[in-house]
Order: sequence, then C-alpha cells, then structure tokens
Amino acid sequence: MQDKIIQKAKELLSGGAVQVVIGYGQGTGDRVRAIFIQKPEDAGRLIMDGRCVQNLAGYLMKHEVRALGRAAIVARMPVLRSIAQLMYEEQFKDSDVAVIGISDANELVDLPDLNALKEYVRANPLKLTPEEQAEVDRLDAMTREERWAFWMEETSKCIKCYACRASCPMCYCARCTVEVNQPQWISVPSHDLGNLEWHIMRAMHLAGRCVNCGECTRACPVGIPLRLLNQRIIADIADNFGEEEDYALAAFKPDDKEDFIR
Amino acid sequence: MAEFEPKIIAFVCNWCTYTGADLTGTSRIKHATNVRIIRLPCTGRIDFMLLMKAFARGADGVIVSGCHPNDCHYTSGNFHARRRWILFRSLLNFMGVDARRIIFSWVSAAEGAKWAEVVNTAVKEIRALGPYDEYKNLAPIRASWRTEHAG
Amino acid sequence: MTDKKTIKKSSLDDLFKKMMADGKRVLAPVRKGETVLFQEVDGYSAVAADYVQTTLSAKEALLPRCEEMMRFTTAQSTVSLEEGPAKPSPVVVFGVRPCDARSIAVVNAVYLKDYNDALYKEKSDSTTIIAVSCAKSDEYCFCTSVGGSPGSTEGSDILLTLIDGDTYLAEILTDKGKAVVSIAPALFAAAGSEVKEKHLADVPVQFDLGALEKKLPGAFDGAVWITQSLRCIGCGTCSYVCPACTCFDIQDETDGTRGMRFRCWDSCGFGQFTLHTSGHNPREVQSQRWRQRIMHKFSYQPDQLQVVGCVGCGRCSRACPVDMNILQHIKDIVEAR
Amino acid sequence: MSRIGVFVCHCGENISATVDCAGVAEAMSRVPGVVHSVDYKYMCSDPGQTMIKDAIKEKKLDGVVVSACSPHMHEPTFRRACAEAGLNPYLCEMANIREHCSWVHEKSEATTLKAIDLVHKMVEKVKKNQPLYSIKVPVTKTALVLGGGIAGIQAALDIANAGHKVVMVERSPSIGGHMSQLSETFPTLDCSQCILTPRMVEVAQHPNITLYTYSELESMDGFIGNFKVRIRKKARCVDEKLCTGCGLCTTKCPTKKIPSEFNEGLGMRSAIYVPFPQAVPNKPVIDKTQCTFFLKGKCKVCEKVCPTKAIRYDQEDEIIEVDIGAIVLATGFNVLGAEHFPEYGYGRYRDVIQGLQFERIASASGPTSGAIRRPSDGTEPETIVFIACAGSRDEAKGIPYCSKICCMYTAKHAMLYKHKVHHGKAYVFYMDIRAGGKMYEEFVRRAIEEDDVKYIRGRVSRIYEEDGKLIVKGADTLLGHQAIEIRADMVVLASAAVANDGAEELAQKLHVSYDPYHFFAEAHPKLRPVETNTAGIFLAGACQAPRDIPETVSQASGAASKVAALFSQSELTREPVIAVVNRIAPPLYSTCTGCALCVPACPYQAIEMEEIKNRDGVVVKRAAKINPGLCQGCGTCVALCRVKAIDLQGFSNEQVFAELMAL
Amino acid sequence: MEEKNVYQPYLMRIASIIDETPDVKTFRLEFINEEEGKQFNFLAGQFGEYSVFGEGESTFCIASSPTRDGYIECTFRKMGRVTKALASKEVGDTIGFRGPYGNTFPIDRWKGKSLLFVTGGIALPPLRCVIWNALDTRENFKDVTVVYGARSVQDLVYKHELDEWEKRSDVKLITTVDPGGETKEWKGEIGFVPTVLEKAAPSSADTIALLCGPPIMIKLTMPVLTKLGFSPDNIFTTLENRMKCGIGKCGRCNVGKYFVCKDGPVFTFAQVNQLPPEY
Repeated sequence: MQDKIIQKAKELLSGGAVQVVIGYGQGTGDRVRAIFIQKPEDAGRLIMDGRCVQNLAGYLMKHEVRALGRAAIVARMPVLRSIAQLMYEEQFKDSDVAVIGISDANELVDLPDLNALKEYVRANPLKLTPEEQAEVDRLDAMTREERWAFWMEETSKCIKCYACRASCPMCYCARCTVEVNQPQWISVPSHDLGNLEWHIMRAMHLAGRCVNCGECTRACPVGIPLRLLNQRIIADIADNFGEEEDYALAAFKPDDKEDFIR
Repeated sequence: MAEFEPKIIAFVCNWCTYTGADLTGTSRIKHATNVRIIRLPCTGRIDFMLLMKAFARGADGVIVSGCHPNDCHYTSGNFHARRRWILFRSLLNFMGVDARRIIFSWVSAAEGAKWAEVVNTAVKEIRALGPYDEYKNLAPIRASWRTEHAG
Repeated sequence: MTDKKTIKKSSLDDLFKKMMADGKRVLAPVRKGETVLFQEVDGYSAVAADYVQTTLSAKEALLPRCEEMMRFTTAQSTVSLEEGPAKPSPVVVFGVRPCDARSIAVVNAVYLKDYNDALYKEKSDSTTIIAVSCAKSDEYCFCTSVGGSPGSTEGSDILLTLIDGDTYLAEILTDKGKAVVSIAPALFAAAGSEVKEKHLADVPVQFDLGALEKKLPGAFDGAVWITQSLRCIGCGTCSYVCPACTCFDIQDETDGTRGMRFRCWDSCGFGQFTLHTSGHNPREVQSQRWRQRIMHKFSYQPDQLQVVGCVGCGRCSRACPVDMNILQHIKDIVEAR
Repeated sequence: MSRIGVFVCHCGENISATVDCAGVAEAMSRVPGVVHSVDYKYMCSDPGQTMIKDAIKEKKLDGVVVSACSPHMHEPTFRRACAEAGLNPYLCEMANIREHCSWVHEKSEATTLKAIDLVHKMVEKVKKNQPLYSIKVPVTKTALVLGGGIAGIQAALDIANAGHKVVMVERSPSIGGHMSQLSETFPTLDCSQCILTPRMVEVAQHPNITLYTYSELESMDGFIGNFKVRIRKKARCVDEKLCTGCGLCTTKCPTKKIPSEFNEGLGMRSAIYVPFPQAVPNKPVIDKTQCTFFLKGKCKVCEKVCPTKAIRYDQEDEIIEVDIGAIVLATGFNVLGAEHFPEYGYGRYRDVIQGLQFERIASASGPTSGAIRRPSDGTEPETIVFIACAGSRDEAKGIPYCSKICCMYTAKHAMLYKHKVHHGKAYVFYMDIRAGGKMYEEFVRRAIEEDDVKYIRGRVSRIYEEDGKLIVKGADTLLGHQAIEIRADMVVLASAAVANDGAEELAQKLHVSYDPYHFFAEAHPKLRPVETNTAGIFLAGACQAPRDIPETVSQASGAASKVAALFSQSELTREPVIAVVNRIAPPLYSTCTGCALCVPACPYQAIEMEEIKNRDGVVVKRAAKINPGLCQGCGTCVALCRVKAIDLQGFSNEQVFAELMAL
Repeated sequence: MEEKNVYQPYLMRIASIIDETPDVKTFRLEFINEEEGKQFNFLAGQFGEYSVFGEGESTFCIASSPTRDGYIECTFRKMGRVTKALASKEVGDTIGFRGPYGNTFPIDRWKGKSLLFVTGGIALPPLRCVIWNALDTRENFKDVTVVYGARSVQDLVYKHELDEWEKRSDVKLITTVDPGGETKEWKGEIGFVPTVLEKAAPSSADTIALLCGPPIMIKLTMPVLTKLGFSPDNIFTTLENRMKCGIGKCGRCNVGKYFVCKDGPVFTFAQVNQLPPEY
C-alpha cells in the first residue's frame, strides 16, 4: 500500500501534474505527522499505516500550502468526504487538487478527477459504525440530568484553544462566529457558558457538513469527546432526512417530521 | 409563597403567529402575561443561537412559532426552520439541555385562540419545570452576582 | 541556606488535610481519562501517580483561563465600578514539576515589570508551590537545554524528591514553604545526607541556548519558518498548555446594566490575535505566527526581560494535534547553517 | 442611535385601562439613550403625530419608539410622520402594547411590567436601527385575473378599461362562473344570463384582455410588480383558431349521457361539449375521461364531421409563461356536497336538490326550459320545502359561519316557484332571516306576504320518502317546538357556500394566507379588505368569503382600482427589508467565506456568487451577493450564514440581539 | 495598602462632542473624580485605552495637548464594536479611560528647532497633540509647518482648528485634498500629500519632521523627506498595532522585540527601519 502511494506520488511530482503531495510521514517517536513532499526523490518519506488518520483536507485550504502550487493529497475515506463537501461549498475547483485515494478496505482507489471523487463518496454514504452508534446510544440512554452532568464535566475542561476548530477541514470560515462581535453571539471567555455555547454552536454549524473524521476529538488537548455531538447529528440527519442531499439544512421535505411542533 | 412566574421569550414570524397574536388581542382572549414576543419576518430567520442566547439571558422557556407548513409567506422559510429545529432540539437534548423548555408551534394568522392556548400551556408547563437556573447560572455574571446578592 | 527535611509519602494525606484545615485550597494533579489536570482535591488519594507531565500546567492557579478583572454597573449616564473579585483564598499547588515552577519567573517578568499586575500579584502571593522532582522524562522534555533541571528548585516553595519508595526529601526553599512545614511540623523529619541528584530523571542537553539566542535576531526572514509551520493549523493549544505563555485577551460581558470584564487566555497562534479592525493583519499567515512564538520565547524575552520564555516542559509538543515538536524545530534552527 | 424618543399611546382607554401608560413613559425615561418619553391619549391622531414630529425636531431625536397598537396597524402611519419630520422612517419602531398586552391581560402590575419590557426591547432595537431607503422596482403593467366568474369578469374589464393588459385564466371551458347558472337574481328578479352574457362577450373581445379558459395556474414566482406566472393551458383537443363553434361535433358525438356540470347533473352533455350555449369562448372541448376515442382508441366521429378539421386528439397541455405585475384572485366558491346531508336524503332521494340545481330547473336555459319539474318523474311539484342553513351555521358540519346568500336566494326560489306554480305550496325552514341589503328585506317580505310562502322557524330533523312523497319532519320553534310534518314533492337545500376546490393549494402557490375554511384571507378585515398579505395580490368575490353579486362586483371593482393604482406608477417602492451580504474594506472585502450554502436555501433564487476582484483586477475571493429585486426578506439565509456575513435590513442581527438582551 | 488594579479605568464624563466627519468624532473628557484629574499627567504622543462598559476597550492617542489642563480629548473613527458604541454616547455620558501609556515625542529636546508636521486623514490626532503643545509654547520653536491632506474636504478633521491655524501668522498650514475630493469653495491644494510636500519644499535645516498617515502615504512621503534632506533619526512617527492591555502584558502589539504600547508608539524612522515589518 505504502509503496503504491510512494509510486503514485513520484509519478505525480515528476510528471509535473502536482507541485506538492500532502501525506503522512514520520513524526516524534511513534507518531506520524503531515508532510509536504515537493520533490519526487522525497516521496519515499511517505508512510501509510494504521496511524495515518489525521484529516489532511484542511491543508488544502491553507494559504501557505496553496502557495506551493497544485497539490495531491493522500486521502482516506474521511478526507475524500471532506474534499467532496469542500467542493460542494465551492472552496476549490477540480483543477486545484489531485487525490491519492485509499478505500476503507485499504486499497488504492483510482480517482482521476474530483468528479470521480464525488461519485465515489456518493456511492459510500456516511454511516456511523456500530461502535460509534453504541456510544451515542449510551449517552442517549442516560437521563437528561446525567447527560447534562456528563457534558458539564467534559466542557468544564475546555480551555477554548480552538484546536477542534483549527483541526477541522470544515472550519475554514474567514471569521468564525465566535470572533463576530457585533453582536457578540458566543461568549468568548472560557467559562461554563462560553464553553457550552461554543460547542453547541460548532456542532450546529457542522450539521450536515461534518464527515465524522474525528479530528476534533483527537486534537482536543483535554480529551473532550466532541465528535459525539457531531455523530448525534449525523445519525439524526440519516434518520430524519435521508442521505440524498449535499447539505441537509439548505433543503427540506414538505413532510419532514414535526411531531414536536404544536 | 408566590407562584413562580417564568420568563418566556417567543420568537415568531411576522405573517402568521405575530398576526395571530394580534388577533388574540382583537378578540380580547385573555392569557398569561409571561411571554415577550420578538417579531421576525419568518421562522427561517430564527437563528438557533437566538434560542441559546435567550436561555443565557435568563429565559425559563422559549416559544418558537410560525406559519403552518405550506403557508409560509416566503414559501419555504418554515420548512428550513423545521429542519434546523429537528437537529437543534436533538442536539440540545443530547447535551442535557432541557429541550422541553423550547416550545415549537405553528400558529396561523387566523388562530388567535390557539396562540392564547400556546401561551397558557407554555406558562403552565414551564412553571411546572421551575426556573432554569441550571443554565442561567452558567454565566459568571449571573451566578456570582446572584449569589452575592442573595447572601 | 535551604532547609532540608524528609516526609513520608504516607504522611502527605495528613499534610493535605492539615493545610486544608488551615484554610488553604489544595490543587493537585488528578487523572481524567487520558489527561492529568490540576484540580482541587480533598486528600492525597486523589492525586494521580505515574505521569511524566500534567496535560495543562499549573499556571491556571495564578492565571486562570478566564479571570474577572473588574465589575461595573451602568445607569442612564453614569457608571459605577464595583469591588473586583473577592481576594483569592490561599492555595497550595502540589505536584508541580520543577520546570513549571521555573516558569513562574517568566510570568513574574511579564506581569510584575513596569506595571504591577495586582490581579496576578495577589494570586501569586497567596499561592504556595510544592513541586515534585522528575524521576521520569520522555522524548519531549528538554528542561536542561533551557537552564532548568529535573530537580531545579527555582520557583518552588518546597521541592519534594522521592529518595526511596516511601520517603520524599523536602527542600524548604522559602518562607511560604516554611509556613507549610509549620502547619504540620510533626510530619517532617530532619533529612540525612541524602542527595536528590541520583533520583532524578536523566534529561540530556539537546541544544546550545546561547547559540540559539545569538542566531535568532538574524533569522527573522528565513524560509525555515514556512517549512516548519506548513503543518501548523493555528490552534492555541501550544500557548494554552504552556506554563510560560502569558498573552491574554480582554472581554466584557453584561447582563443589561451589570457587567464584568474578563481576562482570557489568548494565543499568538490565532490569526485574530493581531488583526486590526481595519482588516490589516501584521501577522497574516501562520508561518509569521510560528516565528513570533519562537522569537518571543527565545529572543525577545531574553533580550527585553532577561528570561527565557520556555522552560522545556515539552507540553506544547505533546499536545500539538499535528506534532509540531518545538525541541526538534529549535534544534533544526540551531544546527542550520 | 442614542437620542431616542418614546411615545406611549393610551389608545383612548384601550391601552390605559389595563396598562399604566404614564408609568411606562416614566420607566422609559430612565433608559440610557432615551431623551424624551411621553404618554398621550391618541398617538395616531393629528395632535399625537404632531407631538412626535415636534419632538424629533426639538430634541434632535435619532430614533423613535411608538408604543401603541400592532405595527400591522399603524407602523406606516408613524413612519410617515417621522419622515415628515425629517427622520428616516426606518428609525421608527412600534412596540405593540395593545394587541399583545392591554387587550389580552387584566389590569395589573404584571401587565404594566410586560408593557415596559415590550417598549424597552424596541428602544434597544431602535438604537441599532440604520437609516434605510426604499427600493425601486419596475412594474409590469399586466394583471392576472384568476377566475372567470362575475368577480373576475368585472375586475378584468375595469383594469382593461383603465388601459392595462389583463390575462384572465379560467379553469373550466367557459367563463361565466356560478352566475351564468342562475336563473333570476334577487332582489330585482332580472335574468342572470341577460345581464352577464354581454360582459362575457366584452371580455372575449376586449383588446386588452387575453383569455385562457380550460387553464390553470401552474406556478408563481417573483413579487409585486414582477411576478412570473406559468399557466397550464389544458389540451382542449380542438384547434381554437380553426373551430367556428358550429356545434356539429357535439350533436354527432355518440357519447351523450354525461351529467352536465353546468346543469348540476340535471341534464346531459356529450363527450365533446360546450358547457352551455352562451359559453365564451364558444368552442368545444373533449372530455378525455369520457371520450370513446381516448377510452377505447377508436371513434373519431367528431374529427370526421368537423367542417374545419379543428379536432386535435394529440394536443398536449401547453405551459404559457407570462410576466405579471399584479394578481386578482377571483376563484369563487362552491356549495357543500351531497355527502354532508345524510339526514336530508340528499343524493339518495332524487327530489332532494340543492339551490344551484333549483336555479337550473328554474332557468329558461335549463334542462326543463324553466318549468318547475321534479327530477325524479318530471311532474310538477305541488309542495316544495326549502331548507335554509343547510350546513351553514352548523358547528357539527364544521361550518360555523353564515353563507350569507341563502336567505335571499331561498326567498327568490320560493317566489319563482310560486310565480310558475300558482297553486303550489312553498315552505321555508329557517333559523333567522338575514336580509341586510338594499331592497332585501322588502324582497323577503314580498315572498311571505304577496306570494304566500310559509316561513317556519325551525330545523328539519329528518326527511324520508313515503308513497312518492318526501316526508319532512321538523319543529317550529316559534310555536314551542311543535312538531311539524310536511308531505312535500320536492326539497331544496340552501346548502352552505364553501371554499372552492383547490383553494388551499392555490393559496400556497401564491403565498397568500387563508382562513380555517380555506377562504383567502384579506390583509385587514376592515381597512384592507381586497388586499392579501402578499403585496400585489388582491381579492375579489366569494373566494374570500360568501358574497352576493352586488358585493362581489363592487369588491372586484375595488380590487381593479387597487391594480390600476399600482399600475399608475412605472416604478414601485418596496420596503427595504431585504438581506445584504456585507462588503468591507480590503484585504477581507467581505466576511463572507464563500461557502455558497445559502444559495440553495433561498426560496427566491435571489443569491448568487460573485467574484470579488482587487484593485489590479485579480479575483481575490468569491462571495455571496443578493439580488435586491428578488430578495423578499425572509432571512432564511441569515440564520444559515455561519460567519454572519449576511444580515437582514430591518431585522438585523444587532437589532434582534439588542431586543433579546433587553428582556 | 491595597494596590490599584492597573486595568481599572478612570471614569470620565463626556464634556463635549464634535462631529469631525460623518464617522469621526472628537470627545472632550473630564475626570469624574476631580482628585484623579488633578494628579493626572501625560506627555505628547501618549495614548490610552478608552472603555465603553459592556462593550470593551479601544486604543487611541490623547489628541489634546498636555499644555491644556483639566481634560483630555480623543478623536476616533467608527470602526469596530467599541468605537461604534463610543460614537453613540452623548454629552454627559460616562466612559472609562486608562492611561497615559507609551513613550512620548521628545519635545523637550527640540527646543530651538523648526517643526514640520506631515499627515493625512485620521492620522492628524496624534500630531495635533504635538502641534498644540508647540503652539502653546511657541517661543521654544522656530518655524512650525503643517502639511495635512485628506481624501476629500469632508474627510478633513479639526476643520475649526485648521481655520484657526490658517489665520495665525506663526504657523504655516498647507492643506490638500485628493483630486476629485475638492468642493467649489475649497481654497487649499489639490493633490496627494507627497506631491504637495515636494512642491512646498520646506527646509530640513535644524528641523524635526513628524510624519503620520496611512501606510501608502508614508511609503511615498519618505523619499520626499529624504530628498529634502531629513535624516531618518529626525523623522518621527507613531505606530499602531492591535492592543488590549496597553502596558506590555497582553502580548499582541509587538513589532519584533518592541512593544508598541510600552516601547512606542513614538519611533524615529531610524528605529522603524530596523524593525521587522510587523505593523
């Protein structure tokens, strides 16, 4: 697998199809980290194994990475999904990015262009794994008071470092809502209200857009299981609206559920 | 001891519920005084963050109301709003926020009596739930000031 | 002359209880899932064992993530400023690593120079640091490279070093340290001839600090900042976990007529940090912010405050979601020709 | 905004009876930014408005809150007053302390406190108001009239005669509506067709009117002055240009036993048919559900006989797109169907009929050529029982309202019967006689006194057949509920007028509101009776509520004059309550991040993405842009925008937030 | 003795308001606590943090001269949350002020010299402080020349004072507006500040230049000043960066190793030239 990726990266770079390949390389100790290969001869530094889970798609939006030229990106399923969503959100054109796609079955997927990527993503709709669903269900099974206590405990650790935001490919807004101060929608200080508002807001703003890559949870320095919030919404969207829309909140069905409306 | 008087903030659309509430008035249908209406053009305009902020601001309950499905003055604002609420409600509930305190309803311009009923029911239900101090006190400004004044 | 005593591990719970009885809040590292955080404890049993470094530093005792600066009440055309937050109650922070204790010097240099920051000073005066020497280290630690050591006493009021399975050597370093001993003198015994050094972790020196400080002023325009920070995503984790990072933001919140002004942690990693209202941003891209972080700690602060803004605790590298390893990057800068 | 004036209205005693108005004004005077706060008996009166204008000038107010009735009532009044005093009208807001407070609460401290809150939140809102300027949009001077009954005809003619183009759309093959079915009209008893037919012809021939019959509204987009409508012209299967209306096809058509809609099932028509002889246009239409060719694939008799070869079996529905400036809704009403009257045996006994059927029987052009005959056996009825309020004013039938026309036409029916069958006996069961109208009461009295119609106040409980007679059992409430039994030959039900089929669906297409009975809702029951809540759409006739002909005609003329007034300007000023995507100084240009997710959410397709270029012409970013002509100001995009780059003028984030924070 | 909270502002009453342009205002502020007012001192070039309670703080210079006792003045443009809130304040309202902060123009060292002020748009306020300081101690200086430009006549601030300087014989005032920004009544120059300055060609002999303006103006004016013979250490300016604390603690306004708030805002171009481009 790794060899195939290296081979592909070499081809892309030496053929001039791309100027940079974004992939995974050796990090501190047994960590892997994002690397940016600009010469074919460096492609051998690319790694692909079970540790390579960081969602690299966000780098496609980063000014200094874009400045390097056309990029190819090593992309597992969540990255592919992110790219598809970012394309839907008009964040880049077909010509900006090439993908070295890797299927969930750990096979290289041939995705010659981003349309192929979109098709591929559409053919593999987002679903929670049974384990993920079980964790969501575990919280659902609690009483409301227990859930409140659970989240208050978790969010009380939040230091508002915004690693969740920075690590999320979907959080590319030029100015995040929390930085909009006229009016000040979200309480900035990292007190209980500020933390809770931040996480509710973020989850809602990711509704219908989150690809369940889990980067927020991995990035959080204090270990808040943030992705649970997104997973709850992903499940809600699947249950209530189906999967056909690109963005569930910009669409509707006349017969959407309304048993809660009087 | 005096009965707890909940503070309820209502976000309503201009064309249906606001006008419906006008009809409640023209019809002189008496109801509880606890609700303060904020008029918006459409339920589609109602940002979920407004609902959050209402609680932070000290509301014990929130009413969100607009045109019945298919009746939206703007064709589909209420449909968009409904989707947003489905997710928002579920998220709040998942986080342990008391979603019972947000009352969603459709009240048309002709349903003056229904508006009075929505208000009265909301007041009754929120009163039974008690003050929403759990949320209000998240903000230090409320929590610490309150306790100091109480002490 | 440092006063040396010993205290049994088994006596620490007693010590905690006595300190609490004396009206002190005791903060100590507590394990929460995969993190170790300083929290208020009610006894020694809650204290986490077996960790190299806490996830967040102990700075929050002195510099909360969100701190009330003042409060006010507004009326039609008048404003009255009210008494600020209540005086901080005395706090003992237990289990601080020597590197963290050294960071207090950095915070002092920023907050007590020129303008005396009374909010900080009050907290600092009422806080006693009981540090514990490091018996373990990991690949992220580099305290010795920035002038510290696993057994450094700088900044601590008491430094404990485990000299056998059950006994700590207690170096009583300051009056605040003595005051702790005086609360429970019976728990402390006179120390023998034990030296702590052989019980400390081995943290090799990794780079030449002097060479770095010499090199940085001329390195401002180098390409290294871009290459190093390409993967940096611009979160504030490094600053927030850093014991020596002191930058803050000021935020007002009101509840109609009553309001509070808060000091909140802020980070030079954020694009908004330096953004002018006009939209102009002196540090527009991440590489410039990364440069600021390194320059500030290793060049500007040594130059202006005569203190290195980094204590080598390695937290930023451990916590970084994208594995920005400060030690590695600094070594690269020092070694680059 | 920081020099706010607050004006608290007592509304006579409407507000001051339960709210301490002076207290409200006093409380507001203590709010930061309020420099003037007064209360007055009638703020909307001339002296009241003058108070506001004077204060604006004297105190240099930069914001005004009028605390009075609903903004739906007087917002335009007070905004105009502000504008006259030189203050931008959009710096004036109303706090609704009447409909939302004084009228719905008892006098109490809580009521006044609520009023204070309501005013205070508007004060905080107005501080964040920005001067706005109304938007000019061009007006397409073509009106769409939906419905070709007397309401539509009158409105269309009035508009056309004012010199404007009219497109009339009628669902059935001919215009004329219910009025064309009537025999004579109350209270003058002139022949309905005689007065209607000339107008129908005038419509067909008017150079300003384009008529689409057998057509329906498919969809509507746009807004006042600029609607785009799509009309489905259903396939007649007849080339109207070639057809001369000779009628040969209808006579030769082998399928003839189809109950005629025009005759309310009392007569028959063929599969290719003209609904009635005076139909406009006088062109047949093939009923595909009945035509042998369409059902069995062969026949084509009409094609063979047509002298001009005008039959087109393969004709398809046509969609016609028209730009329209205003719409008059004149879709009329219907009568409550048979299934609602099991107790009267309607639908079971052939001689129990409803009013419209009686009209056909009494009509000279009807199936009996105007002779009163029983549908069952064609004999002349000796006794007829007329039952008023059949369904109307009956909560159990879901129709609590009065159908308004029944009292009068029942009297007319009885009178017509008596005029034609002099020896016949006519009984009318009624609840109340409602004869408000010029010459109406006299008309009813004539029926009773001159024509000897027996009026019995009471309800009919049951009707059953016995020996060829209809036994009508009822009670006379004026005689102490004395049981009454009448052996009748015929029973005529004045069945309730209800909203037309498809009214709800149509209202939804047009975004107009409707009442619980699916009658279209007027913008204001008293002051704006011909307008809907959607600007540019007006109401005429019984689609709004049951109406008789004179009322319908006058309302249709009213609607037409509204349209004419609208068309008298070449440009229209629109409320600037629209969404705007911010544009700011470089290097950001806009806080819009260009995610384009607002684009699909807009119900009006008003949002598109715009490339923003820097000074050198290089595209630096893409940002959403809202077409102010298309945007209607719903704000759905505003709530969706994560970065808050879109804001809604008049209901901006800052304004709404300030309102909320004041509570 | 309890230490004063350095972040606690003085309460100031707005004594008067001047609308300079549609979005620029000048406030005159008086100390509500007169004792504080008596003890308050500042020097030309210093700045402060102005509070609207509940909205936050905003940084701008003290625009009045230290030679005028009993009040301070500030001039600001409606830009962000705080300045918008400030702009909605009325005479008599209370705001907060912390300061004075930062270094100063070394006016004492300029005794006997000529002063040349070159400035544009909303950058006049920091120099206005120095101008009045110089005019109030006129005997200490030789020639005083002010070159001030704005995009249009409407954008000129301190119009009443410009008129006053115009009339004075001891100050030479040259005002200019960008082409197209003039009105029929406009009697000043038409053209950009560097061009106008070059034409006026003031002497650099024994002269201190004070240059404040938008980046593009500075960039184009520096060569002119150099041509006129000014050396960088005789040209002074003020820098602006985003600030929160104003006292060197919050960490965001640094340009290289210097904090604009503590080590600035006044710099000579000799210093500025040594600084990294972080402003």
